[in-house]
Amino acid sequence: MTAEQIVFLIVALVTLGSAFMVVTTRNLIHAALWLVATLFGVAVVYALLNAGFLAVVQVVVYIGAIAILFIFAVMLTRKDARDSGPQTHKNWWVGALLAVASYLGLSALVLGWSGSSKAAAGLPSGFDAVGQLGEALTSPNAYVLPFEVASVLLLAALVGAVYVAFNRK
Amino acid sequence: MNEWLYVLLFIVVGLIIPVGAIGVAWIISPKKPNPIKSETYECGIETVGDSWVQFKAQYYIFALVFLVFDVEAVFLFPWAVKLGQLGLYAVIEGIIFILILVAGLVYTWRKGMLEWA
Amino acid sequence: MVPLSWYLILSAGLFSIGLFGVLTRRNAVAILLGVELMLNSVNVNLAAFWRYGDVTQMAGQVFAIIVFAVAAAEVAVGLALVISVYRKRNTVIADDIDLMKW
Amino acid sequence: MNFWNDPLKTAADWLMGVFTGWGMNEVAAQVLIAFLGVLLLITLLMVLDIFLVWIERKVVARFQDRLGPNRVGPFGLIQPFADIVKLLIKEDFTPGGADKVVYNIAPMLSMMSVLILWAIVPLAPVILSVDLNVGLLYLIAAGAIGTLSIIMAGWASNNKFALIGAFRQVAVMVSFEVPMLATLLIPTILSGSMGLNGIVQAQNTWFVFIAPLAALIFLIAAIAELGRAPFDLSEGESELVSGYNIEYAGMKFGMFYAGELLHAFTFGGFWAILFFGGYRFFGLEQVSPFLAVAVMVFKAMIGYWIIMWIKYTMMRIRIDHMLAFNWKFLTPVAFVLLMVVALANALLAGTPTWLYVSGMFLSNVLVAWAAMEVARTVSRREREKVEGPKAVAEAHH
Repeated sequence: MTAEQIVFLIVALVTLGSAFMVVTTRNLIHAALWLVATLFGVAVVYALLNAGFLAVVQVVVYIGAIAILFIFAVMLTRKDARDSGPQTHKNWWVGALLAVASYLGLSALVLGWSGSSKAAAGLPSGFDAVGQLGEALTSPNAYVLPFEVASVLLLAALVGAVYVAFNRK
Repeated sequence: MNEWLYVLLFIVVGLIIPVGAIGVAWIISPKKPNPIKSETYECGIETVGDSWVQFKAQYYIFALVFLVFDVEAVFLFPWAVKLGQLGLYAVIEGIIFILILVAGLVYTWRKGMLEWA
Repeated sequence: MVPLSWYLILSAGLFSIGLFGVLTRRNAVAILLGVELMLNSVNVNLAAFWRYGDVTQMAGQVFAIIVFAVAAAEVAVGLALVISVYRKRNTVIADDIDLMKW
Repeated sequence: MNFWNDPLKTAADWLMGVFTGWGMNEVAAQVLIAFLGVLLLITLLMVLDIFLVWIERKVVARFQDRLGPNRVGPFGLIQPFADIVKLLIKEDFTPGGADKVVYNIAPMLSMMSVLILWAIVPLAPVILSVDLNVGLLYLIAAGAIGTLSIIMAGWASNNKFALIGAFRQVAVMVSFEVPMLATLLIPTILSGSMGLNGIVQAQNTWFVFIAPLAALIFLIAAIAELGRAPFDLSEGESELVSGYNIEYAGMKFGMFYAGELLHAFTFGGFWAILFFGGYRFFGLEQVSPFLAVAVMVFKAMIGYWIIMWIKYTMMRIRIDHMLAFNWKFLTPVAFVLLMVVALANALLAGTPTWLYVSGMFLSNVLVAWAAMEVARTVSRREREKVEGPKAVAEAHH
């Protein structure tokens, strides 16, 4: 068990633990705060994968914007102070069964796959992920179309959300 | 991996300092709780109603527009890093990207959603 | 040395926890939290395949960033829908919002 | 390669020798050295933070034409220590119905979000903690953790004023982060790197001469992000008591207060790094790293002084004016400036530096002038709608 494996196991346990808390806590604000802990765990996983840009973007976009949006939304849709009533519907165990089944199926698939025990190749020296990403996102023969379509998607989401949520007729 | 190890050390030490300070304060400070003292502070008058007060919709709109421009900035950072080496076509792509999203801001402005009313 | 399978099992675990959240929670906002977990597990997969594949091929990271944009758009519109439903029906419990027209 | 021109390396090697002498293996010794280095930097920061409390109160006094603390010790230097002892021994209680865990985590997170900012600050060519190539986004990520700690503080203290104060503060911080993101892109374009050390190395001519309007917009957005001066609605005693930190007393309030001061000093430092050349001062930094650290701290102190100067002269702006100013003026101008700088940078790429610098400077002045022109005509049209054209025309002459 090398140091790296121990670090990975700790991070994985923390992430999965807080993810489990997200779906099981009664109080929604606590669920949102547990989501922040999960997102931070996933950011550490990206750091372990040497994807530094993804780790920072994860913290900036998810914790900085999406978690705040969730907390605002929970505040806006709060009729009574305490969360009354059961948080899960009656036949929650069907959901639990399906989730466990999907987990077992996926991990069986992964373990069965031949390439899954591959070792992580070392990073070539002077490898600048952000620069490579910049080239990939803008060079015409790579990903310039998804780059522009992403802005159209964001525009559609903004216009749609504003229209749906707060249409002052 | 080792640069992120330093960041992790910064986070650990950054937590040790406040935890230590608050811990020392918790040990030293006197503890004489009584119900009056733990009343929430309403400038002295009795608290009225529950503290989960109903909220204005404006908060959601600002967080929403911030989210869209946040993700846009994330897309623009790799573009900005490589702008020196790439030619004029990359600048045009970036400007189209920004203009599409500024159109979103103009729409929200025209719909009157940015007022704090 | 961490083999690739560990990352894939971690993301499978995250995905199934998100699935459990989506299937069992009654509150619409909690369902969106579950969807958020599932999107995160997809991102972990993409980053793992980028790292364990040819690192100069940036497809993995570009897809991960596009998934960020999609997740942001999905949360924005999803929560807007939940808030507008709350304004009209004064409830966010998913069971009460099962009619297309009321 | 002696101590004087590369202190960190020699100290690390000396410590490595000592630790391996004691029989520790290589990796553990390296981690321990890194931990000691970080601990040293952060204790220095906390000492500086205590000193900042004194500076802030003295400078405030001078602005308001009074003396400031001078009773406790020479020039009142012992005053901050007296404050700390008071904070330590003051009884600290959690309000009834408060969410204990979240209530206690909030001050720790808010202090941590300021301390981790110093991971990427390049103090000298050789003295820098972490040279992240994603430095600028790391800066925004630390800001995000600060915003989260404010929401947790406001929500957990179960107090109407704290909740509304926290959410207003977050609405302002979140809104002003958009122009800050746009102006952070400009040094990235000019220097071709997101790492702060790369930006400082690329600043042969300081970026403030190439993009002055970006420096101004970054300062305004940074002050709003700090929640100070004209944008400090959470301290509006008349309306919101003191915002999210009402229910905090003793050392927890001390954490919020000290965190805010250190945050202001850190953003003074970032303003110096991004636009005023960081530790560069006409080649002074090549002489010795200690001089470079002195230059860097001096520039950060000037930035902090300017932030204090704005704080104690400007009066507080109402929240709807603040948000309208941001979304209807600052954000459009920041994005137009971003496009103009990107375009001008591409067009002027090959030209000699004096033409490049004057061309970029001119483009910034042009954008600033156009923005003021548009603002003037729009406000004139608003006034005409209200007072009628005749009155406005007379007032004009």
